[in-house]
Amino acid sequence: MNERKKILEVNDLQTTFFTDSGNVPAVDHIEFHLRDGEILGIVGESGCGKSVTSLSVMGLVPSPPGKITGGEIVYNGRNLIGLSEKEMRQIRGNDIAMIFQEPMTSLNPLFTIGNQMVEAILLHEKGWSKKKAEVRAIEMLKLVGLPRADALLKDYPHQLSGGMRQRVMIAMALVCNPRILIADEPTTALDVTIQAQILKLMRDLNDRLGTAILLITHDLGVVAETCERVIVMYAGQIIEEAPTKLIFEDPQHPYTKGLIQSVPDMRIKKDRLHSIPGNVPKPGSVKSGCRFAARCEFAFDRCFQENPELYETADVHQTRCFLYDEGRVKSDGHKAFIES
Amino acid sequence: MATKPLLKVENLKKYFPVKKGMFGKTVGHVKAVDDVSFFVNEGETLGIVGESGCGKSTTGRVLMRLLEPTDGKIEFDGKDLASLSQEEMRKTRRDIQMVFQDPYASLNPRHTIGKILEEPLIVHGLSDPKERKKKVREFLEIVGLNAYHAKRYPHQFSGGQRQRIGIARALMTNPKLIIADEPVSALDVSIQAQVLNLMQDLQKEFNLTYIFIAHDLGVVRHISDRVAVMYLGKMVEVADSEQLYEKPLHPYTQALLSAVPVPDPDFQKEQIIIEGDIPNPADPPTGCTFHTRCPFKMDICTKVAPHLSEQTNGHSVACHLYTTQVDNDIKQLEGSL
Amino acid sequence: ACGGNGSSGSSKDTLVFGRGGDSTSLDPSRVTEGETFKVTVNLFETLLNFGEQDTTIQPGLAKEWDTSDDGLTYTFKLEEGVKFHDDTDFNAEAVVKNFERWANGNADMFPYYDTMFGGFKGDEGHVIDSVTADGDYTVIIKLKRPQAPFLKNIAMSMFAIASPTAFEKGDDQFERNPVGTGPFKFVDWKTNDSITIEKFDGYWQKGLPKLDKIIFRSIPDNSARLNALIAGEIDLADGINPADGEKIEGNADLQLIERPSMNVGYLGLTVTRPPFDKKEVRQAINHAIDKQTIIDSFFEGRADIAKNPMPSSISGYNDDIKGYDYNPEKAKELLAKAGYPDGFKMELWAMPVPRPYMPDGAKVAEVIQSNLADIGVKAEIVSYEWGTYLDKASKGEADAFMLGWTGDNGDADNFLYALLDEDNIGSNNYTYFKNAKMHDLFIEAQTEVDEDKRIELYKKAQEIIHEEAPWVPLAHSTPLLAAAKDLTGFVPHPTGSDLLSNVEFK
Amino acid sequence: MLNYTGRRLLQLVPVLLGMVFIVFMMIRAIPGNPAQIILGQQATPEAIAAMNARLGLDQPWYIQFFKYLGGILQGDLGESMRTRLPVADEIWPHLAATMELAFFAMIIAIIVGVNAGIISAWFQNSWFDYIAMILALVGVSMPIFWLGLLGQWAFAIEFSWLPTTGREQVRDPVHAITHLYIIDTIIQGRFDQLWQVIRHLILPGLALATIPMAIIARMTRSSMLEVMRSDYIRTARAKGQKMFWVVYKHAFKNAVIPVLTIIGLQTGMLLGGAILTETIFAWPGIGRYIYDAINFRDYPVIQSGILVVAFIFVMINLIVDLLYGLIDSRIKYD
Amino acid sequence: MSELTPKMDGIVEAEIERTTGPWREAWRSFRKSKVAVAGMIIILFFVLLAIFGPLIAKEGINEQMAADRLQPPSSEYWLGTDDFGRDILSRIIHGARISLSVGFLSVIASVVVGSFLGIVAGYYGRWTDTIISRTFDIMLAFPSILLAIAIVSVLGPGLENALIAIAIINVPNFGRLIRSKVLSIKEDEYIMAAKAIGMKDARILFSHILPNSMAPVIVQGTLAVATAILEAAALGFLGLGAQAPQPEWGKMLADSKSYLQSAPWTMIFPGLSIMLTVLGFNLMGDGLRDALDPKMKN
Ligand SMILES: Nc1ncnc2c1ncn2[C@@H]1O[C@H](COP(=O)(O)OP(=O)(O)OP(=O)(O)O)[C@@H](O)[C@H]1O
Ligand SMILES: Nc1ncnc2c1ncn2[C@@H]1O[C@H](COP(=O)(O)OP(=O)(O)OP(=O)(O)O)[C@@H](O)[C@H]1O
Ligand SMILES: [Mg+2]
Ligand SMILES: [Mg+2]
Repeated sequence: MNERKKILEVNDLQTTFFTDSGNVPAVDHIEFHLRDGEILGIVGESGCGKSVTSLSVMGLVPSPPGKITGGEIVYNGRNLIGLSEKEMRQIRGNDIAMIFQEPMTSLNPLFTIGNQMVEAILLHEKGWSKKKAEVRAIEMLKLVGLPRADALLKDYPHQLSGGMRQRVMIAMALVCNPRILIADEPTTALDVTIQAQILKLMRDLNDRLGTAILLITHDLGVVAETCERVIVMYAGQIIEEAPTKLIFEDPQHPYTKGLIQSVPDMRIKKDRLHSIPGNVPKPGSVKSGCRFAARCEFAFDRCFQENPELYETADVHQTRCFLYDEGRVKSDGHKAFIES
Repeated sequence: MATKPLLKVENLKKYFPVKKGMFGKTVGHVKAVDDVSFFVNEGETLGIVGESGCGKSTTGRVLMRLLEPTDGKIEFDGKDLASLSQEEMRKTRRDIQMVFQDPYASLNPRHTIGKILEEPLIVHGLSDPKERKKKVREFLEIVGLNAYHAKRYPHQFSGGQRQRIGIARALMTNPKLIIADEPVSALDVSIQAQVLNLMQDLQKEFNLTYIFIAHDLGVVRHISDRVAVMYLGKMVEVADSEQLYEKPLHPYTQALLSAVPVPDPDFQKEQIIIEGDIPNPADPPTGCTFHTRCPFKMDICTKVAPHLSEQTNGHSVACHLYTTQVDNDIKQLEGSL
Repeated sequence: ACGGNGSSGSSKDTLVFGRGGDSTSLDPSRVTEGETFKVTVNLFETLLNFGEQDTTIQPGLAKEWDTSDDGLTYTFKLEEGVKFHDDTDFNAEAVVKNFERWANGNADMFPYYDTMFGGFKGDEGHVIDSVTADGDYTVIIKLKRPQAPFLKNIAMSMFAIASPTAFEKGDDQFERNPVGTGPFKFVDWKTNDSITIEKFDGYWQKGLPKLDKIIFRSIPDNSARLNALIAGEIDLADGINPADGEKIEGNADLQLIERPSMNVGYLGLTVTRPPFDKKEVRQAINHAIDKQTIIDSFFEGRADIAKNPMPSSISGYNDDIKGYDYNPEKAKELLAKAGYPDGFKMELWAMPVPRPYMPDGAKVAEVIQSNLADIGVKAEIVSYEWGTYLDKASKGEADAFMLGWTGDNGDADNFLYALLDEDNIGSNNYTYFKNAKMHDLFIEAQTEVDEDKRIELYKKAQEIIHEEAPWVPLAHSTPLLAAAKDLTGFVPHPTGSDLLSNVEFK
Repeated sequence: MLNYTGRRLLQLVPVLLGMVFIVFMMIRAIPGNPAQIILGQQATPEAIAAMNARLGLDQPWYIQFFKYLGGILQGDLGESMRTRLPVADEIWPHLAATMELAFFAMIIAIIVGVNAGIISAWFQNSWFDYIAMILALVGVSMPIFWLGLLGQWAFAIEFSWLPTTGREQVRDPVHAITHLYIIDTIIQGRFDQLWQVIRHLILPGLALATIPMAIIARMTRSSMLEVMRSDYIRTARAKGQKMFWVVYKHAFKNAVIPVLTIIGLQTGMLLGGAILTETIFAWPGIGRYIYDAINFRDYPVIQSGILVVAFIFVMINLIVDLLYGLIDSRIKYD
Repeated sequence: MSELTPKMDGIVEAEIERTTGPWREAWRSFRKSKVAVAGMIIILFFVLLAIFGPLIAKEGINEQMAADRLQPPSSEYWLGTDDFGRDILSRIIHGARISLSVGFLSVIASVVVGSFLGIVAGYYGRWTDTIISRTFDIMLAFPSILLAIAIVSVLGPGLENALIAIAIINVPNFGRLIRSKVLSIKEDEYIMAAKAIGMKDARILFSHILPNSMAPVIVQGTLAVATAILEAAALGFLGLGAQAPQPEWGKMLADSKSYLQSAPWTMIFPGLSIMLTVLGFNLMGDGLRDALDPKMKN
């Protein structure tokens, strides 16, 4: 698996929102990579910077007030930061495509499905006729499992159900065979039965087309069922990264651990749920120390003073926690943690 | 666990007229709740699950007569709520309270927390201001906030905190029954767990009865003693939660359960992916409303709507697969043709 | 200014006359309002004309006329060879038909006929007994009783002779398609915008008119009208603010033209409303008002101080009367005598619209207000929109109101009787002033044919009016017009209806 | 849609009826007798009485009302008391004059306003945005009669660039066919006159356009800003679409509905509310026509004039509503 | 229940600076907008002028000095004199009081009446709604200036009547605004919550619906003050508003129209005063909208 080429590398990315009430480092020194054909998940609670990360990759951070303030995003050996808008447009849709959380609002309500799909095709297939583009659109709609694909081209988004719209979004994203598909919470707004359909579709497409998928979600269940590798974000930072299996079997960061235990399991009835006290902090609201320290039961002094780095605890496993600092000073917190 | 039903609902219906034209002619109905019957025992939690638009919230609201029921009987604590006058109903509401889904929309942004919590007391005639203030402080602490929060405004709290305030408000009048409409759906997982735990603690402490509406099957299983599954305004299955999750009978319930992603990469489940979307409730399919998506569809399903009938002890299901009366119904149908 | 008027060289045969409002009709007999006559005086002619700049009687369509000694029979000899614009002949029969048309109408149709000749056929007060043709070119008019200003009345532009073939088609048609014998004929009317008339080639007076075309344009706003003149879009502008007079005089491209004054602007005191029921109060007000300042500031000096209710140009004017002088002290004394040593409160009604006799009523009112304040009278300025103003004032609801009058035919009767006699309470006598002696004088004068005797009667009446002081006569203003420098031959007429046949561009 | 239009027209009936009634009662509450005013200071009481009789003003109000209503229902707008012409005949040239002016003004306002709004939203917080929006604010804060007079002074008098008043070169009048002079001159092939007509339109047109332009610019901007935040704009950009097309195709079409509403309302408002501009520029329009009629208590003209203006106003809004449906297929007319 | 409370406070406190109500919150974001503050300063300037100006204004407004007619601005008459020889600065200062009172009073009147009708229509619905809404439709179909003229014609010209006319023509705007706001708030979950605790209709109306529908009314109200001042000036210009010698700005403009070329200061300064005041209200209205209407916040 590791032999697969890294097609996207994000190094030390920082994206900041310059708002009236101060600067919000929504993405705070993030570092990760995506390999060809893999499904990488990003999980985290609301506001932790998942969407901003993905928008940064696409060069679509709303500006003002947002701005990429540091780092690099290397796609295919090319740093996307600093590319002109024109060069960036070539990449969007063609090399990296994206779908969004709200299928209800992600399609332009005033244009037909056909119009929007053809637009996407013609943008990158210069010289194609409209007819040809339409044929391709129908082909793609069939690929994502939509019945009556040709009739659908004349429909407006509101005539479709949520699940169908999300399929159209996927079809539209894949129309130019992108190498990477970024899916920002693609199923959150959907009912479970529909979510199951869409996730299955994405796995199938990943299999068949080899498109790498960056799947953003807050649902650990979705991660467990879909992703090969997971990044856990908290308050603008990556706090843990590992293959899916490892994250669930051996979560290292106290937050990841707490998160997994917080989820009520449908299979077994627990008397009481584990819960992480306190609130999810907004990025930038914790000025010093580990972002999670205030909620962490194992926190010790150092946690409140310094921000830990990502420590590599295993070949494929990284954690941002002093408990895994190689040169760590033994502490009560650590002991308690290890014992727990 | 007591077994006396606190709430008994029979043949409850709520149709929303679909209006058209200048004179608002009614051209049809959305059968948001269609002939639903169930009961809730004192001290237990009844979970209601179902996908979006299946009528969960409407059920909750009709029970409190925030929406007038189209038909049916709601027996609460020996009284038929459906037949009370507006004023009597208003007074009865102190015994039934609600917690809402959206922690951002359910608190008046222009009132302080203190005022929000005090209001139920004022409304129900607890008029000593001092005592009211005291009670507000007390309940703030009970739901895990601080007394000094009373002076603050909703926007100064996070979603989880607001939901606690919403719960505190529901508790102020010492209700017997709390209808919680998706109280944790809008919350982050780590916060959701806090609120669920809080609700369980409160149930024990105040001997509350809950109707817990949610679409997250995990959450429902966790909190409920019994679970009812709704589909398109109808109740398709009701059972003890153990029973329902271990041995779902209705094909829809089965599909639903299998569709829920489990946060365990090793867990191998049998996936039943049902095709298609939820039909339009204004124009539901004939017969069994689920037949358009059902993998086990039979001829009869398109023609006759199944009734909820008890299969095993306390486990009822509305599906022709389990109906002993199928034959009768078919006969009936043939007779009518 | 170049203003784009170089479009064609022929423009100099066309006069554009800018004015404040549009005509309501082009049948002069049917209306009372001046904007109509401005046009119709050029389309139609009357049996007799007024003098160029006065109201003396001159030949018109009738070249000669003759009055019987008893003043009851008038014989008119008509011009021959005159044609209407529709190429029909003008003759005695046409005149008779015109008179018949009017006499058979009613007050609604021919309001001026009603006022001037005392009603219609069959009415008690109807003065005209018969109008007959004697041959083709002689018309004989017989009266039931003498009417002193009869000839002047006949000369008023509302009694213009129209083509019978035209008005027999129906009044509605005729009002929009007037046919007369005048120097110009009607071409086009764009409501509220412009009326175009052009040279009538068959006009009977040789060499006239000099212009090819006249366009009457309505530009309601005074400043805008002046702007249009400066920009060269119009050649002649009516209703110039006195304030702009100096500026126009200073503009080398323009000329300022003064219209001879035949009007009066006054402050009426409603004698039925205390404290104006007291003569001393009315006299006090007369003394209190500084007419000179008013004239200097808001007529820019282009007006005469008024002491009588009519201008001096009108025969019968009593110049022996010494006007009330500006004397606040005396005014206070009079007030004290009347029992108001500390003054009183009153409403002062200010005219909401400019009129030639009162270019800016509101501003004059402000001066009067401050004059009155000096003698302890607190005046509150009130204004209604014009229609309401007239209506309410005529009902006697005003304490003191500003108003004025422009003479129709230059006869004293048209001022004194019309404005101050008890017969006209409820119409033009807004002060509700009543004086039996004066009434007798007026009635006598109306039928008195001897001009000298008439003059005496009116002089006496003015004495009474002066003493009783129902008005504060303020000013006889000189209305202003302005024109392009190269315009000549324009002779403004005191009645406000200007014949333009002699106008040309140099 | 036809059905819907029919129903909307039907719904207009009570509104227009209510309007007729209110106007009818209101103008009769205005003190002042029409006969007196029309006949002027010189009128005798007999003349006034005769005129009252002719105009039917001596009858009880409800008889007058039902007579008028009966006339309206038969398409008869009555006859002007003052000029004795059928209001229907008289009103059209005035309406045409105002329509020409209002449409001209609206076209300027739309072209400038919409684009300024779009560009301001596109480059939010840029200099262009700031300046355009400040200008727009100054625009809505301007007493237009003041602006009109200043404009007349500057452009017509000082620089002599434009004519001061009126609709046409008076010395070379347009032969009116439709009374919309732009059309008339084109029909007659008089392009020299067309040019003059347009020159005459510019000053009053600009004066009249100022406020709608400013309002449209502001509305477009805020509507665009809202749309620009939406998901489908992100989708369009994620496809790699050019910003220009994202803005002008995807965003504008979605932002246009509130702008259209404003355009409809403003057009309607200009049609009846341009009295001051019409006065200053001696524009023989409908606002001035009705205003004069109020001064003359010309009841039929006031009634029918307001009715016609209101009718056009609601029709414009109806058309705007129907346009919504063309733009947005989600809006269904049933 | 130990886990419910611990450690939370530190975070909570960090997030919440001070105890702030929604109004104060709005004020804070209002203060951040430069244009809005500029607008407020302009208004404040004129308000202070209206209150204290007459005390310091050099001369009375009605002192006529025939000798000093139409003087250009000078050290003696900063803004020159008008055709009565009155000091224009003094008149503008006094005029501020008139224009502002007309603006405020007419808007307050229309807000009160409009809110009442809007609430009744929105909350009770059915036939009351039909009647009220239809009446609003009818009023809105009138060209507003014509309606104002007609109303003033009925009542007679004058400042008070102009004020009433302006108030009347604005009623349907506020009525509709409130009605739609009430309709949408009625569906809000906290109204449902209020019903669920057994609250009576009247209380819901006054303690929940009314205060929450006020924000757009305040915004609209501020903007309407601007429009009202312009409308009053227009009526003054037509001679239907303030009466002589009241120094209403619109009337001053109309009175000095003929001096545009010979004495431009007589017309430029009143015009500028109108424009600035109206601009002030518009700026502030915009700022308020951003502050009070979170939907418009970026
Ligand atoms: N347009 C913006 N202006 C200011 N701050 C912003 C903006 N967009 C995002 N942020 C900030 O960036 C942080 C991260 O936002 P982001 O949308 O990436 O969260 P997320 O992880 O996608 O959350 P969710 O699960 O709710 O979608 C948020 O806390 C927010 O405060
Ligand atoms: N006031 C109403 N008028 C008309 N139809 C309504 C109304 N309220 C709800 N409905 C319809 O009734 C059906 C059931 O709605 P309800 O809100 O009860 O669903 P729900 O199960 O709570 O869904 P969700 O999970 O989305 O909250 C839906 O189809 C909805 O469109
Ligand atoms: Mg997100
Ligand atoms: Mg719900």
